[in-house]
Amino acid sequence: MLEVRFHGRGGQGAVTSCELLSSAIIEEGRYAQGFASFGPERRGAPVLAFVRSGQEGLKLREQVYQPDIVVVLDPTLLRIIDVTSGLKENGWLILNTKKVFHEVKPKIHPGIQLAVVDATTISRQILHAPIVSASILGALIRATAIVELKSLEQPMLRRFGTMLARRNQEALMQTYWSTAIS
Amino acid sequence: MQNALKDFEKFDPQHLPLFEPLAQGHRACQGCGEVLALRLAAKALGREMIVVSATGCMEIISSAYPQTAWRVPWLHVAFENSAAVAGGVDAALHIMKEKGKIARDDIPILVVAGDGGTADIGLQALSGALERGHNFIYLCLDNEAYMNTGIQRSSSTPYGAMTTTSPPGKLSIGENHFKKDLPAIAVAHKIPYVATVSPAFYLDLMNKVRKASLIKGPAYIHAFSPCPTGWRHAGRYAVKMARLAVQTRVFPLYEVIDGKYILNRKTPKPKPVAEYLKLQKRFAHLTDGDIEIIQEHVNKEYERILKLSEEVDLETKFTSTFQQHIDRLKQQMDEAYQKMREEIVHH
Amino acid sequence: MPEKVEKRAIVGWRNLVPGCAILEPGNSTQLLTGTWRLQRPVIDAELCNLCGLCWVYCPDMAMTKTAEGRYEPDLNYCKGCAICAEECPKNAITMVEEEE
Amino acid sequence: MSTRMPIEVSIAVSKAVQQADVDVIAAYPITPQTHIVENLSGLVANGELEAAFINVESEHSAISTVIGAAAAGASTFTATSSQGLALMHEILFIASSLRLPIVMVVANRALSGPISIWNDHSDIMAERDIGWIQVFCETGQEAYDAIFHAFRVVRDPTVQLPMIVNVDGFNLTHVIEPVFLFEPEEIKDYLPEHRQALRLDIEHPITMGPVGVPEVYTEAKKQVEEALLNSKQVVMAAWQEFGQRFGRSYAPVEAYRADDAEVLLVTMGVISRTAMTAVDRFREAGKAVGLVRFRLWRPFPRAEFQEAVRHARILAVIDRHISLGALSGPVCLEVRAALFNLPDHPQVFGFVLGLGGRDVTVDDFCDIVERAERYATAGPEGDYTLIGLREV
Repeated sequence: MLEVRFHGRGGQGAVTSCELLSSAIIEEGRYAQGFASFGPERRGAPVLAFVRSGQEGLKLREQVYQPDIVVVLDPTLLRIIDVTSGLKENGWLILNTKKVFHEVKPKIHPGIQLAVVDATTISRQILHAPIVSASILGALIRATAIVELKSLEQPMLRRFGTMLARRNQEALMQTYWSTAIS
Repeated sequence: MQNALKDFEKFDPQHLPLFEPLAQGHRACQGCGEVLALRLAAKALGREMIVVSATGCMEIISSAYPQTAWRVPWLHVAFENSAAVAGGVDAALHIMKEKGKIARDDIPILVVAGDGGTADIGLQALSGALERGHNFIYLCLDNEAYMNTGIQRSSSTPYGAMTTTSPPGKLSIGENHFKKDLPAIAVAHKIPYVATVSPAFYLDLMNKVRKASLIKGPAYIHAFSPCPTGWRHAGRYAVKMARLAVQTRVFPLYEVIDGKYILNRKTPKPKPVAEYLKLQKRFAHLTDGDIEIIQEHVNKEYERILKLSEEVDLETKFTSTFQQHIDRLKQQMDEAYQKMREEIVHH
Repeated sequence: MPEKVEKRAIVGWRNLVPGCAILEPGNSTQLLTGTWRLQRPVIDAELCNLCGLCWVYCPDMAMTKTAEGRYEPDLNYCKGCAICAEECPKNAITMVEEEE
Repeated sequence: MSTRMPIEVSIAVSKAVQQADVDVIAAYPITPQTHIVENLSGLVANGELEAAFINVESEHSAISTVIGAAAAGASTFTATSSQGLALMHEILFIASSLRLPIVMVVANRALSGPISIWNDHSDIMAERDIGWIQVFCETGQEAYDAIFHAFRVVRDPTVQLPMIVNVDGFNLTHVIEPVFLFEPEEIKDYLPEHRQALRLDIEHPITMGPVGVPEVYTEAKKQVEEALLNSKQVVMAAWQEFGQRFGRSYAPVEAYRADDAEVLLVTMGVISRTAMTAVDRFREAGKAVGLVRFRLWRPFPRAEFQEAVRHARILAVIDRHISLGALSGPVCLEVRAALFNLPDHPQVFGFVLGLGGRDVTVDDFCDIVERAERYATAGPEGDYTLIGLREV
């Protein structure tokens, strides 16, 4: 079993990331659950989304308490939330930030593996919008190989339509290659 | 004007339909004005219709198991939802016709509800159904209180009336609000047809129901429905009450077609409201001063409807004057042209 | 007739139509509401001009037209409300106490 | 062949409704039912579902509208949650009394107050007596399958009753997971055509919903109850055929490692999956713990339940609804009633948890099993136990 927690802000696409990732896992013939932490949060408020993968028909429907991977879509969340809370020893923190790896690394618990990417700038350049729901997954995949990159094609096509899916694919490739890893 | 009403054929008073959708043996009170209004409305629609009934007197008196007074398909669900139920029937007929599951969807749906089921508890469902534009005829049978439960006041109970929950007392005149203006609420939904009817004016009533059935979309008909039991007058006076209400301007008969008011029966010399009030014991406690207040209110309301319908008259007048003017101009031009031609020929 | 009604009403649950639907249209004619009547309308054929308003205004559909074209109350259903008498433009209808 | 798709459960549910040749859908938005009806309205708007989608002004009108449509002979669907279901309350009884084949999904959510948008079963537990067939689902696949099953059951001429498919709000409705979706031709033969003998029809004018005089009211109620009880046969036969055709089998009461279990957890809905992991833990530790779940809740599957728990020593019955002032949650009450007159019945202890979205964990179930064993020897701590309650 592998559990991923996404941190974002309402409207930023954490739930979309969760949808794309869980769908990609399922596309690969594996089992996954994708779900958000539902609440009255509106645009801008911190939100959580989860992906749990495991054997077919996984007998577990509780929330994710000890994720293997934490993905942070918005670096400003680091100031207000302990994003690594519950993160397993040796787990991954995937961070979208303009800062470079060495600026961030010292602030992170040494038992955590870190991947850093400036997905916002990449998305701005390619999508003309700071939407990182898909592009952040490039970093996640580079770091953890949780799914194959091509497994995201169909989910992105369904989610974004042909035009936007192509651009997101491009952003995804760019984040994949520009991710800095521990 | 509605296209559907272009060649409107009125009922022939000599040959009214004989078929009674509502059968003998119903259990309405002696001299019930409400069941008379319902009978006439149903008669106007005939054999081919579906009736959706709210809970109320008319439901109770016509459907006590194992007898039904209905010779047409009839459905009762609850008190406050008849408009929503009818909306479902309407939607079902159309989609099933479209999908080839049934042969016809041009069957009028008559929704029957009392004033409580319309003005109070059913107002939301009615508003929703009117807004959605369902094709039905909503007939509100207004007997101005909850008669089925024992004459409790509704928001359609008139000012000064005594009911079992608006009793006159040391501190009260009885019902101390003027009745809710339901036709105006229906009009505010911008539906194609709204009308008021009185069973005393039976041809007017039947013609309006027929019009409502011809027009596509929701129609709202507000029927004055004297209740000898609740209003405490002799049963024999039910039709007389229905007539007096119009003659005294208490209940003006009008239509609103596509938002345009038409006052069907002008009463330039109205009878005093006292003549209408004095026959009903529910108003027996009123003083001359109270009656004066009612008279003023009645005058004001009538004037309002009259004014609204005169605006239409003015518009019609303007249109016809304008047309005459154009016709005259045309004629002058024709004459001038003729003259020119003659001159050319002459040359 | 009232006996027949009673029998139908106490039908067992196994014989009930689903939803208690009543399949016989207008079977309320089994209910003879004329039994409610305290006074009955009597039409003076001499005065009657056959205008039919008594038929129009009867809330109980209890005024009928005979084969000869006259109006007559159907006493099976007439509840004796006297609207016909009140509305008759020729005053051709009088109400007579049932007891007399 | 069906396709395994990653899909949000609400969308899967709406796709099932689309494939069931429904005629009229009326709905009013309420969280967490919304995704189901949003998607259905989209299918209608795009011509992918030939149905009337009516945006009514309340849940009361939603159920009233589908009743009107069903009375006219249409195949109907609606969905709601929580307050919406409560607002429908009075009309729900009338729908079954009129014997109308309506299918409704309830995206289970707590009832106010205080207002809560999150999952529990208090909405549906307030509607136990409405005369509708009621089933619960544990996974997206089950929710998808349950829609076809429901349309199949209500269209059976011997049933003529409405049916509720309970899908836990958010915890199931909003989860993306793999679901095998049918091709239209695959499911076509499973679903009978919607044909209704008694309907509003000018050729055969009938009176529907007459006044139930004292001479007939009792018989009318008995008739609906008998239809509801008899519907179990149709419900089971339809599940059986589903299993034969598609390889996924369902039963009124389902067991997990329950055969030789001394302690049985009794659950319904999505938390049953989590309970399975707790059972696995106990089994690994060598303890005979099992799980029994209600799939069919109405009619109450008495015989199947009695059989399923016959050999157990202790039952720990889970309610996700607090029945204020009662002796326990409603599921536990009914379980006790079902066993009371049996000789040598197991001891029954009631537990309430997972109210208003409080997460239900594997640890909670382990705690419950341990408590139940303790209560069996030392006696319970009260009429029932509220799990996870903070005292101060």
